[in-house]
Amino acid sequence: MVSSILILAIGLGTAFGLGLLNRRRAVLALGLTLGALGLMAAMAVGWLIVLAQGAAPVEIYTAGAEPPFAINLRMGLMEAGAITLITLTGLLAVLALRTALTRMGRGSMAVVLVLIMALSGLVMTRDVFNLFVFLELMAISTGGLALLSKDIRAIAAGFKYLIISQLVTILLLVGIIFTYHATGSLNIDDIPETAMGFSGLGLALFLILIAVVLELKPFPANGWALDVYTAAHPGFSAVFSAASGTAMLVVADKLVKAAGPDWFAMFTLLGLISFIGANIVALRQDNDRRLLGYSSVGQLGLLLAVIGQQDVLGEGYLYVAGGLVLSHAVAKAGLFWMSIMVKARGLSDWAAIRVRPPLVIAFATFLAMLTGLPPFPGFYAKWELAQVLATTDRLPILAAILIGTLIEAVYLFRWFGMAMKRETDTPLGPKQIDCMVVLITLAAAFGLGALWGDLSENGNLFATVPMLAALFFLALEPMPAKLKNGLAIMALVYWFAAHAGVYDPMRLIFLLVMILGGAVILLASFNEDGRRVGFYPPAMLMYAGLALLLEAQSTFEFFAAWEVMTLGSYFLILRGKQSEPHALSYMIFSLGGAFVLLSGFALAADGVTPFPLSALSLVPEQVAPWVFALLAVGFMTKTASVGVHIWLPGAHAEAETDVSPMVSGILLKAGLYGLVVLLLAMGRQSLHGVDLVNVLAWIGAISAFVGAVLAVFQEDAKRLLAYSSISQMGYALFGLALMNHLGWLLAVMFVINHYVYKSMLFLAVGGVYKRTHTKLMYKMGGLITLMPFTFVSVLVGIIAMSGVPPLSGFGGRWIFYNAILETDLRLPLVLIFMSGPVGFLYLFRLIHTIFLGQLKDENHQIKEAPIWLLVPQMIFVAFLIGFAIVPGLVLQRVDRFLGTVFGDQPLIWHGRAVESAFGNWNPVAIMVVIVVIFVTLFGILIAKNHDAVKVKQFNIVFSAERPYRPETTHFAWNFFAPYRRAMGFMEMPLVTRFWGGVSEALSGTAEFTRKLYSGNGQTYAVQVILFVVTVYLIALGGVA
Amino acid sequence: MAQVSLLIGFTLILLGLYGALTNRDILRMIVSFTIADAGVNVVLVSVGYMAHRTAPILDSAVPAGQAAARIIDPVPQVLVLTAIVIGLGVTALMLAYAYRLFRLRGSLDISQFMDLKW
Amino acid sequence: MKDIDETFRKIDATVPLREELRPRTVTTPDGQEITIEPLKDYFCEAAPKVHPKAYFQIVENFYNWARSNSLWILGFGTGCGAIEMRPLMTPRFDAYRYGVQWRPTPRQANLLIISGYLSVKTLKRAIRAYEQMQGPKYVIGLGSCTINGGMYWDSYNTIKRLDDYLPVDLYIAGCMPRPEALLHGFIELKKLIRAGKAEGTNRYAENFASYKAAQKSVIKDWDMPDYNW
Amino acid sequence: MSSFHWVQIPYALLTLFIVLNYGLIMTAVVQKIAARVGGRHGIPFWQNYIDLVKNFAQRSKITHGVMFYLGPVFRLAGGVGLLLFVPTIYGSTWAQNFSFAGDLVLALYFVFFGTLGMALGAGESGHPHAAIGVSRGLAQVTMAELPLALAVYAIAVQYHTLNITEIVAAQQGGLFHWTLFTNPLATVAAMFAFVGTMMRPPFDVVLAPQEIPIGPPTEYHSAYLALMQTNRAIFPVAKTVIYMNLFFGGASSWGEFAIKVFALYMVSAFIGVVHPRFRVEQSIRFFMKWGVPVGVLAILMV
Amino acid sequence: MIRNALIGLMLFILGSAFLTLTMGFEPATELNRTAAYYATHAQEEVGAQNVVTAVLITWRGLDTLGEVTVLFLTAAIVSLVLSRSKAPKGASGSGFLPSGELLTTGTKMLLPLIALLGAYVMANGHLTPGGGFQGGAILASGALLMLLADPSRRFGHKIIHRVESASGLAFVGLGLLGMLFAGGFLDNKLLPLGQFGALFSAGIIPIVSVLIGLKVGAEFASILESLEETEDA
Repeated sequence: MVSSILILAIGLGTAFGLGLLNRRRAVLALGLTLGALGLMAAMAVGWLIVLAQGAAPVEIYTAGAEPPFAINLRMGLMEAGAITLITLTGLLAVLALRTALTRMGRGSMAVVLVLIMALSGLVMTRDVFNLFVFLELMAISTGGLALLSKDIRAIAAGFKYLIISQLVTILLLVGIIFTYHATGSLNIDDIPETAMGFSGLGLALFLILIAVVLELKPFPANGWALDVYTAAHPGFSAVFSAASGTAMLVVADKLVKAAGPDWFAMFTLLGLISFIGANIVALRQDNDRRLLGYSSVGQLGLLLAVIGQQDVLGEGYLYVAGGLVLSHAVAKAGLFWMSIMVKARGLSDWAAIRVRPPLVIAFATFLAMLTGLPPFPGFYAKWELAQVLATTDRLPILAAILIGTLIEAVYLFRWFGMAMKRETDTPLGPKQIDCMVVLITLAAAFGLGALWGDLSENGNLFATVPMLAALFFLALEPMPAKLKNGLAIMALVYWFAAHAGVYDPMRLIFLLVMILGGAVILLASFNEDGRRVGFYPPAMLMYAGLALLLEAQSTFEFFAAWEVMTLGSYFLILRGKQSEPHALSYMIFSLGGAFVLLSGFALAADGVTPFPLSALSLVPEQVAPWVFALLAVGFMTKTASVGVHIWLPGAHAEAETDVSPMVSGILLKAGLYGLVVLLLAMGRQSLHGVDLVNVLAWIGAISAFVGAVLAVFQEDAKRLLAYSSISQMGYALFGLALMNHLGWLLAVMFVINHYVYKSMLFLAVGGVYKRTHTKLMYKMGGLITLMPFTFVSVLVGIIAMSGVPPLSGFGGRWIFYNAILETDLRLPLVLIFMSGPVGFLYLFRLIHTIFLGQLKDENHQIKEAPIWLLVPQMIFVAFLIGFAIVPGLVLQRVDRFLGTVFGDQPLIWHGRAVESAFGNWNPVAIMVVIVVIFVTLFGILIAKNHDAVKVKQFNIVFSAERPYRPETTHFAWNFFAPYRRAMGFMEMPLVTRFWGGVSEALSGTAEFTRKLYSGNGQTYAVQVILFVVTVYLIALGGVA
Repeated sequence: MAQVSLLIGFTLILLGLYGALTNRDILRMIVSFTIADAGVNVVLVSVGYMAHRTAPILDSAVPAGQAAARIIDPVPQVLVLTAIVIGLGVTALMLAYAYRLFRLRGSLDISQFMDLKW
Repeated sequence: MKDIDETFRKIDATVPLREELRPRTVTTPDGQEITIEPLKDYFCEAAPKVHPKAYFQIVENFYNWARSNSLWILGFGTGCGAIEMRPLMTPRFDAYRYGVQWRPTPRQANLLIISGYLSVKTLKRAIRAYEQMQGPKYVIGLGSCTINGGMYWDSYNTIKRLDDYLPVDLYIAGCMPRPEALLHGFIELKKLIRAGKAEGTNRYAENFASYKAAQKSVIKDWDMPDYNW
Repeated sequence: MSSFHWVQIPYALLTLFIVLNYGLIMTAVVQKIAARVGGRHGIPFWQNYIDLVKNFAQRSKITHGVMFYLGPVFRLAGGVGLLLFVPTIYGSTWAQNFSFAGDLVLALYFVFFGTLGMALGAGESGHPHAAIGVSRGLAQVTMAELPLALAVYAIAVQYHTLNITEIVAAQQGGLFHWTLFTNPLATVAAMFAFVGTMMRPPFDVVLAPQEIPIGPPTEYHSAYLALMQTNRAIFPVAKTVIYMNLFFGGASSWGEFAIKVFALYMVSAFIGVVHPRFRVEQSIRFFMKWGVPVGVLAILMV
Repeated sequence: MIRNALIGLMLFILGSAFLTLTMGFEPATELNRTAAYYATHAQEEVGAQNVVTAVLITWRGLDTLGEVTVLFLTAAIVSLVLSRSKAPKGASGSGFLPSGELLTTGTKMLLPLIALLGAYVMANGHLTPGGGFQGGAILASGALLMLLADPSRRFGHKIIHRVESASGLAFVGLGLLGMLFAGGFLDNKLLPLGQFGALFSAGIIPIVSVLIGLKVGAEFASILESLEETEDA
């Protein structure tokens, strides 16, 4: 390999050489610049490849002398990676900046080259003073490049930056000279072996380190950096964030390594403060670039914290830090470059990118990358980090990191929501090259994801069939929707067929519901024409997550699948018309839940990788309850148990017609599956004498009741169904928490039944929505004659759901009664009992206000729902009836399986009838008796009243008056007014208020805190000094 | 002796910083920073100072053989050279910016340039 | 015979159809414009039919016996006579023992008692209530006002002879008749029913056109379908 | 567990016949008693038969649609089904009906079958009053049924079975073996539910005859109404049978059956004639304040 | 006021940190190993009398290259910063009165001397105090003098930039040649060390010094020129 100093020499030489060109040959100069950067990048990549294959790090000596007497450089794996990143960022940045650069002339190009050169030098050099020189080069060129922007405010920003540079310089130089005095050398590697004792070494090192930290723009001493982000040309901001940040991180790393582990704590603390603080402030930001700036600050803080944690990260340090750095750098650079094309600065102005689907994909990818979602490097890194932190009992740090990430996700995904859902006046200003730059970055993102997955010892998401299938659908986007739908169904059916044979009955049930069930729901998607861009990739991503979830053997696989599923479903939900805020809250709660899961898994694994799910049972006693609690909370976020349920109604109600059943009927089961896995492995756990399973039972019961009561008061049909899901999941949770055979059988019944009737009802309501264009029930009414099939499916659905014999819901209730008789949990039962009849209320309201009552003027000519929406509904109806008659076909196998788990066999199957210790249930007999009675009576009535005159809707007894308008005659709004008067106190939005308070508090803090950034450069300088002094005092206290 | 010059250097730094942080006029800030820079340079040189020794030039006064015992530490001097030049560069740059800012607003009050905030 | 002196009427001309009954154009959810004709789309247009008796006379007799012993009165007081009906529910008169009950809805009632004078305004409601009852149904005119207008015979706004507008099975004279008279009336009606002579329902259907003509001649603001099912 | 034999069909029809007549007469008698309390003579005790015949004999009828037809069918099928899923006479070979098909849980949930159908039929009529009545009825029943559910749980735990026959068997052997005495709390709780769901004052605002002309069935007439009247005779008896079986020792003969059902029925009638009406929210609060706590006590004390 | 007091307080704390440093400081009595190495090896390895220059240009040559680059950058950026407010050609300086006779004549007299001094300082960097930077600065002072004498004067942009670029390239090139033919980047032994104490000795140091001097001079000149060409000049 050629000497890596050539990288510097090329950069510098080209920068100098540009001056020889004619002033007007700007294009040639640009070409040269690109060429030089390309060459530098090529060398860096070469080094990276060589070093990645295990070559030893190379020392480069200058001046023919050995260190510490002459300056030397080092090229190791970390350096090679960083330089590759820096030079490639530079290369793409020059492409992105091409117009500005040609406008400003060759001088500006030279500055860019010097900047990239300086950053590479920063990364490689092993000499403190040389470091200082490169740092100054970086600072000056940064100050200069801020000018590339057409924004005149950039000048002030550049000046502010220079002021701070001066402060940093002063601190750094004082630190350097005293370090030199103490160690007798300027070489970094000599610092640890302090030859000459000097009491001030610690302080000197402090000054150096704090100077480096200041260059990493720590919150809250970073107003200057934000101004640069806001005003600079985004092409340059990308470099500022991605390349400069990376270089400074490498610097911080090598310095702190030299300074010794005593300083790790300071780095961690400052990093975490920066991470959380910057992210909180970003919550109130509405300028896209400033937002990205805050995010950069936050990410750098995170990495600073990771650097501070290298003592425990050990060998995985490079993997973790690298994953996070690359995720940050690639994503941030990509976003900054995208912002070149977006011409207005509001967050919602990013709506302009919607005209270009590849850009939307890129946007989504970058956000997912920043938030550490799979399949990108940050995900693997965060997993590793969590494992290590949990193993070493650094849980507060883990918690801080996760909270920070969550806050970051809040504003990033809010932004994405705005971009997807709002409108803007400013059109996109796309240039081919700008697009190309972004797409190259996008490719890099996926490439890195694959690479990191490959390096992971836990398995590569890109190597899994479902994941690839989902990505394949990304490539299929230009195809017509019907074709894609067919392929999607085939894929799901294939996956089902391939795995049905090998799963145990419990997983088989979930496979049946999630995969085959998914295929059935997808039938409804045949209804859509056109290309339906943006539907199939997220849908298949979600299904991929579900498929992988069932496949998962280790905690990592499980968690990865969980995140994939969350991501896919978020994009799906966001497709709904009004779903922007709801998709966001879905995402926040899901991520929050996922992070809780992550902590739980990390706590459980105790450093073992990969940690098999089955080993959860072996978790030592003192941590087991905590693991259990964390995992349970995580799963319950998905099942929307009360307390963390507020995301569900909006998310499910505002989703598209065929998405609602997917997210409600299928996705909620993922949480149940998690609980099943958890309870199977860990069983009962108690914490401080409280049986956690009983707590689950209480939560389940409260969810069941609260969900049902709230559903009663909804006016929006889909919201009603959504609240009902909360209730139903509460039942299932309660069943699981009973921890006996029948309780679990009940849960399984609920898994199947809830999938069927909730999907069916959502499709039915969706069909009605398609025709009436409203979800408000009181605006419908009297649709029974116009939409008879839909009516039938709703009727069957609500009979099944309310548990009235003879349909399958009754089976659930029967098992429920038998299950509760074996338990000591009596009080939560009261709530469960209460919610049964309440369920009846909202179900009746659903069918009554939509299909019965008065037909409205404008609905007189609407048609039955589209055939493709009806097909799955009719399949469900047939299934419900079949399942009601022969539940044994499905249940018997699960029953036997549960027998092996619990070691008992409370149900005895006599042919089609079932007998328990308490009672008996003969579905066939029930069905026959009821049908016979029913048919007989119907026959009598028909015989008598077949000649009845069919009257119309206003032919009603109306106190000797007649109705005027259907609207005033349809009793539908506030249908259960009496119930509301009695039970209205349940509507008090305590939970909403709580979470609202949390978000208010955060946003208030953000609003208050961002006032720190007064815009005055001098104030910023004061803040920097204040920061230094505060850290000094704290460090002093720490030492003392 | 060394302590005295160190103290002078530090005092200059603090004075410079105080000036830079309290004066709102941009030019005064730049001047203050120059003072602080000078202080830093004084500190640098002071650290290299050794009593009863001579400049690190190996002429007839200091034969190469006795150099190690006769000359003061050359490294801080090297560093200060570099630092001076860099300080000069930054000062020039700040001045140029100051000029542009003045052209922008017709004022050199730093609190006039607060368009970017929050 | 003109029941109401036209000269007393304030409005000569035919009153235009009420706004809510006029055809209106609405936009469907899909954006189409459709026309709604309330009288056609919201009300059944069928005319009443004459219902035959049971095929076997004995069955019809049995039915009539049951009908006569299960007189369900529509609780609808049109005039001052309504006050005389209340005592029928009290221990003193206790009409329940004769199988007479009050029902709140015309659908379930089969006996309409016009309790006294009937203003034109109330007539409309009475007609609607009567038409919404299911046959066989019976009408009793209570008090002289229903027979010849009674003390309101020259009123500009009350009808004089109920029989012109509704098929009355039985009048109970008096001003007002006492509850005992009412009880007697019920017994007489029972006799009629048992004899198969209380066929007012079919009479109304047979002479539907003339009944309607009479009704419309006094009710100028006719704002309902011809037959209120 | 017994299974099905064809002979059970005529047996069941016989039971049905007995219960229907008993129900028709008993409701009339109860009404008559209520009239006597008010100093009236009251209806003849065969009045219900006449009304039934008259309604069947109506000549003209209207319909609002399919569910309008199905509503009464659901209603009556619910009543008949409930009766047939519960063993009527303890120890009798032929009055066991089809109780092998399910147990107490089936009976409890089948109660809603008729309610649902009725509500749907009433809804189809498009009448706002029907909907209001349904709304009130459903709202009230959510709380009124709760004490029963709790009481049932309590006695299921007590007797360790959900099989009605076994529960009755456990109560044999004298007055003091009845659940009434072995588990008074559960019985009291259940009686709250019983009174609350019998559609009598103070819990009959659902029907509010003049305000929302008798609520849900306001549009029903002729044979539709006749079916519902039939149900009116069968359903309360069937329901009372359940209470009788669960809490009052069941009946081992038709005589005992007649007396116990009548006595139980009279409880609600008696409360009805001396209490004014509750509004729906009042009755919900009433049950929350009195019925549910007793029920909770019952399940905690078992 | 509070703000100033706060700043004072903070600087006080910072000062106390500095005080800690000062108090803990003990001047070295022996050269530390790095300095000792330089002192003992300056002669045979570099062949320069001036140890500071020896360190500056060889052992810490990369710093020096960076340093030159700093100036280069500053020059480039100053010209970028000021290019937007550049006065039209010939317009700047017109607002000033013509310089006095004394200044003009003095300039004419002094310029050759200044240039000579600059060249001397540059070329003798390895022997006496001085070197490329100092020499370059002296050269630039000549340029300043010229500008003072005749504010409307323009230098040849092209020449300045060419000199700047060429010397910079040559510097980098020398460094690379060192990698090819000697021990590493900017290795001094690319050329023979020559006689210790002679003008043409000490390897590439004199050449680098001259290059630095030219470059620094050109850069300073360029900065001065940019400043001078603004509208307000």
